[in-house]
Amino acid sequence: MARELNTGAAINEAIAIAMRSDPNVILMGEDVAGGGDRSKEGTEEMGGVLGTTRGLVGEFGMNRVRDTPIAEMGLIGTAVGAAATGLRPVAELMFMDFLGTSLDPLLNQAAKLRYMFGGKVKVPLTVRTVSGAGMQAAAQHSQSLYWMTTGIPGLKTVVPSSPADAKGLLLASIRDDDPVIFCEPKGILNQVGEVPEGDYEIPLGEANLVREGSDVSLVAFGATVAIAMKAAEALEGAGTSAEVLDLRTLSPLDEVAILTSLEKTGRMVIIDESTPRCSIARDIAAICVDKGFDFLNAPVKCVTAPHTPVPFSAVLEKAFLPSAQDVLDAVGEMG
Amino acid sequence: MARELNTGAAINEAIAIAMRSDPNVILMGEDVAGGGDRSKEGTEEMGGVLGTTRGLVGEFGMNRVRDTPIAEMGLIGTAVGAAATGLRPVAELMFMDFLGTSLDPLLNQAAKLRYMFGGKVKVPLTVRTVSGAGMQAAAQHSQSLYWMTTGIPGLKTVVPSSPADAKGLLLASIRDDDPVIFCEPKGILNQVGEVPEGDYEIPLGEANLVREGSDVSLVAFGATVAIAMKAAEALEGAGTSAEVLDLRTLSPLDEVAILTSLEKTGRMVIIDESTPRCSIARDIAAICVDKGFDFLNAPVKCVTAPHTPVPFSAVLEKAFLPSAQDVLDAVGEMG
Amino acid sequence: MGQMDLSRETLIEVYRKMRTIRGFEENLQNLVAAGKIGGFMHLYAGEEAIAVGVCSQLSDADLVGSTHRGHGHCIAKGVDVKAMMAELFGRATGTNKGKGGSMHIADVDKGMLGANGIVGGGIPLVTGAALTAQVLGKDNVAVGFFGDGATNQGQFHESLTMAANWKLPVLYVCENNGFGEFTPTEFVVPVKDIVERARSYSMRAVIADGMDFFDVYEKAGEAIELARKGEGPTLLECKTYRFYGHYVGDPTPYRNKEEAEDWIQNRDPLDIFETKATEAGVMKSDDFRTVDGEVEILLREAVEEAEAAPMPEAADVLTDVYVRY
Amino acid sequence: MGQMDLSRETLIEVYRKMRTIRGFEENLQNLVAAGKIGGFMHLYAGEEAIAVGVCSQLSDADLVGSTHRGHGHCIAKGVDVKAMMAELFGRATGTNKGKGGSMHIADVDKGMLGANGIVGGGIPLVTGAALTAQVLGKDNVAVGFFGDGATNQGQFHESLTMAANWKLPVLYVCENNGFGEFTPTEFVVPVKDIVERARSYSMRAVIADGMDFFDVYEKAGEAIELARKGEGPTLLECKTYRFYGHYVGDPTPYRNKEEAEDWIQNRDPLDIFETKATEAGVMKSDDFRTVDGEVEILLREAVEEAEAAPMPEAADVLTDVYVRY
Ligand SMILES: Cc1ncc(C[n+]2csc(CCOP(=O)(O)OP(=O)(O)O)c2C)c(N)n1
Ligand SMILES: Cc1ncc(C[n+]2csc(CCOP(=O)(O)OP(=O)(O)O)c2C)c(N)n1
Ligand SMILES: [Mg+2]
Ligand SMILES: [Mg+2]
Repeated sequence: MARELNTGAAINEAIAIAMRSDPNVILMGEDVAGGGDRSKEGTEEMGGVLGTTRGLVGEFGMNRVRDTPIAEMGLIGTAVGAAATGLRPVAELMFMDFLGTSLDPLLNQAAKLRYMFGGKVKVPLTVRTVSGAGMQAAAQHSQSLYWMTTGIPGLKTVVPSSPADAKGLLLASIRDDDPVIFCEPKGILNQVGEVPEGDYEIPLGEANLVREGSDVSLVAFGATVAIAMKAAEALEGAGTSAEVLDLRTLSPLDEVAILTSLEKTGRMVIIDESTPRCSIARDIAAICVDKGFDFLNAPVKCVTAPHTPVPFSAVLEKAFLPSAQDVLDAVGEMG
Repeated sequence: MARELNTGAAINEAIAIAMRSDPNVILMGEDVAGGGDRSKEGTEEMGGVLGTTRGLVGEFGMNRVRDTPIAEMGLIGTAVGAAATGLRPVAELMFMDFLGTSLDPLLNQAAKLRYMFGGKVKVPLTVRTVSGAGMQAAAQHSQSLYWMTTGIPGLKTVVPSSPADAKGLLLASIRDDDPVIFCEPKGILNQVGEVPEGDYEIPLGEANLVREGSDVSLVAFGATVAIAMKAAEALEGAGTSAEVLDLRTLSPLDEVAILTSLEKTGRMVIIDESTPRCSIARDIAAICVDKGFDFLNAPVKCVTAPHTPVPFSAVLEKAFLPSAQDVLDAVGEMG
Repeated sequence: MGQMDLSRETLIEVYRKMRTIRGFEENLQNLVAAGKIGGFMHLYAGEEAIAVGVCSQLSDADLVGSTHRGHGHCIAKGVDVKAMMAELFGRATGTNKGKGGSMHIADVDKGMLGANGIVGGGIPLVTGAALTAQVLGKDNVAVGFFGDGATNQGQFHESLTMAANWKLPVLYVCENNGFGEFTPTEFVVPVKDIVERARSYSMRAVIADGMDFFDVYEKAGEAIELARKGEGPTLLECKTYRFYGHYVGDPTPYRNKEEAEDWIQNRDPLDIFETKATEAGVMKSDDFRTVDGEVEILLREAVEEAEAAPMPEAADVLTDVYVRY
Repeated sequence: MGQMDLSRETLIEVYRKMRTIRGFEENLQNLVAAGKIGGFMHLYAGEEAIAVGVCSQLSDADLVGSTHRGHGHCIAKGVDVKAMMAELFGRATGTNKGKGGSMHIADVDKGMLGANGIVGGGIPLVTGAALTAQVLGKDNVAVGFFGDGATNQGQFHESLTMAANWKLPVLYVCENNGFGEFTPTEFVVPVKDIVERARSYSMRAVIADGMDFFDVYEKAGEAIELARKGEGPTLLECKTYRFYGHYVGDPTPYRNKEEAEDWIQNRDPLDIFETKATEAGVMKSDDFRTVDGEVEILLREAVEEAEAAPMPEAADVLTDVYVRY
């Protein structure tokens, strides 16, 4: 019987495999080893605030699994420096909202060193970070800021949608020679699914056609893939054949897959749990109205959260997040 | 004869007027007073690294014009706290690239306090910052990151295109009760133009139709307005009537003006000196292909910089920045 | 200040605040475990003497900035307990209309600038509040609470630098509870006492016993007075311990069981307060038990009323972003 | 270390480096004024003894991070002067193929991790370089140069905290030149000596006379040795002065004329070096004048060759962003 894991466990496994296969891979972040009694290395540790990295300090020791101070600028900046000088660090930014306290080393160093130095350095850094809403974690712990890292030339941004994808994409990210922001959406962290054993990579920059269809393309990524699938089923019931494309990587973006799907269906909805302005959803819609203009049979619709911070109350958070119903409404509006 | 000022002087005048008319307005930033001998208040000061705030400490004194340490997180965060408790600070972030070292108080505090507190506080903060390329200031001093602030719900973002607009928009920004990021594009800082005397505001959220036309809409803002005007003239020579819309404010965005122009011409080029992914240009193109679908007679074209950091060499920087020729090419490609 | 200069009435109110905080947190521990309240929840139990020791010397005009562990500061600053509970239940009647929750609970009318989900994020905010007071020539002060872990944040360093340069009327209160999440302070903070860090700003610094209301009261009082007189900021380090884990549900495998037991059994700030106030002959056992009963009723009502209160309307998600749209 | 333990050959090379830096900057002052070179340009003249005093004890495997005022560190670390000049002229033959310019000039093969346009931005980078050495068990060290103003940055505070916790093999060199842009250090840095700030990290700290090569050499040498031996980081404060303004074109109205004159006339690091090396009888006047002549020729050639070198192709704007596209 196929083995099932949740996304957190799949990520843990990917890190372990990467660390076993390359001594230059290290893990660093706040509580990634997990506090506790340092004399008993590897015991009793928590392994990150959500437990994702539990057990890794036991196998790899405190030289390669490092708890940092609560100092994101220093933590990420140090990881950038380490990446530029021979290590392949996996740095955990506990929540993506903490880009606020860690942006500079990503925006002004990691993303630019290679270019500024005329190609003479590489920064093989992976920043793992939890994104998204859905846990009532409110405005400062629920943002989907992958649009922000996607907008920065020199960074790559990956958002998996399932445990198996998380594992393969993370392995590819760690081994990529460019800085990668690897998002772990709250909406999929506890999702359980079949995860292949062993070492495998899913290439960055290639979208995954998770469902074929002919009438409308639903473009999704991360936690919105499940929403798209749910909407596609409902649409099928109503006689509309929906195709679902999982982007997997936001930068580099698989424009070919997007345009191929658009050519096939002529209609597109992009589902993105972030806020709308300068979002991935709008970025893709703009590509469609430029390069895919001749394919368009209807308005391109963006289903996103509203232009507001993320509210706390369950009622409000539900209203904030995009839903399958929102997708159906968007398809309906297309005429 | 009408009085002419450059943009820097117009901004200086706006700050002085705002400070005279409201004792709660203060100015703070690195070297905004300008170093020098504190015993001779108001003398010999430099007034900001580009001289924009020269002389203000002389009129308003060191209680209201404050040099801060080189500590953007503290400087902007303190300004947010001051704004939430009764002042109306004008904080200078020397270059917009320094969002890297100042994002948190903007992203997680200024933008969200009002919402998180259920509407019970306001943050009337203005952050003035120099954006854009064109001075060979290279990758860390040339970014046009207004897409980043536009993407954050709760912040407003303003980008003037002329000295007169800079003055009126800055006065409106300072008096606005929400946090405003006020960009001062390098490309217009030394531009000279007629500037009305006295106190006037240009409302936020309203675009300015700077040239009427019927065949194609050129949407621009900040330093790209001049590019659009140049392209419009060239197009006129070739028998194409171009309309030029200056957005003035990126958030809130004047969608009505954009869609009205698109309805009129059926064709649109958006000119944006930032990089393409998740840019203002693409944001607007997405709005067009959703709400303006029925008006579209051609692909919507985005003329932006490439997806790269900003290079140093003059040759490369020129290749990086959008030009009037790029606009003509885009119009040509539309067919 | 002699510790028993405080009147019986004052001490009763002090105890009421501490007891309310403790009871509030105990209720939450259960409500979260029962799945009635969602979100991330960090409890203040064990640290009551600090919030109350400091805030009992502040007026509504004095501004306080807090942390992710903010309920205690809110209650100590006089925020309505029922509205707080309603907030945690995500109700429209909450302090923040249900939009904030535990990590953003706030009431600016009471001078409470909010809990803060960003470690260190409240520090520049109170520095700014102090700047407002200084620019406008008012005599109110600002107080920033934060943990030992937060002192590693750049925002701490930059804010204290500014406050020192400008001699701002602000009190920085570090609640050193020995841990940042699961990591012991000594693994990540490279000084023995946090007060050492004040040297980087030539700032006045004092250590207080964070489990002893009277010690905190006295030392905070001096600092607040100096700040009001324009003598600049102080860093006050209060040694303390959190009685629960980092968040509700934290199994705390990382902490030494005996050490935890010792703090909880022998250094409970409520017990210490009761002993001292009783020994000084100012309060009697009955006084305490009366307050205990009153607080219990208040909190029971708070929970019942919160549960019965209306949820926000879904449409409210769109309001309160901007003042002017 | 006795200062004259260094051989004549070594001292000649030291002087050559210092003279090259000075000449390089004097050339730039003119070239920028003449409009031949664009961009923001910050000159290192006056601070030569620091870069050379430190870097002359480093190998190519030791990594250096620099600032916006980075030419001196590059030259001291052995970066090719002609390629540097070509870079400033924006040529394809430059160290960075014309993509970086003055604020990003770099040569990782020489262990130079780049000038840095972000004040404080280089500090975490070198901390990371030291982490690499420690994780891999290598004995190389990292050195971060930064100004007095940069010590107010959160990145300084956070990086030093990490280095202290982990005892990283790194030397932090603060070039205290009395100003951050136009603002005197004492207006914005709330400590008398920057070394005070090391207490916040329980870090070893030493003050050196930044105008005296021998003092810097000795104190940096000790710190580097300790770092190599695994004894952790040092903060070395070098008192210095910049002979030109903050940037080329800065009229420096903010600085005290007499004070500036005094530094420039009486405390020139090249003069001090010449006096000491001559008095010790190790070098002769001729040695100096010979080097002066050689450096002048080198720099003249550097400028000529840079002016003659090809510009990058416009298409190059698109390359070198990613390793894999
Ligand atoms: C900028 C930031 N980094 C990390 C976190 C995650 N986090 C929340 S509380 C906490 C520990 C804070 O420790 P301390 O400052 O000592 O406060 P305590 O919880 O002990 O009261 C951390 C790391 C956060 N909320 N914000
Ligand atoms: C993060 C950041 N803030 C501000 C600036 C603008 N700036 C460039 S150099 C400088 C002064 C730096 O002072 P100091 O660290 O003392 O170095 P010095 O110039 O004196 O060598 C400033 C404020 C910058 N480049 N980066
Ligand atoms: Mg703590
Ligand atoms: Mg300096």
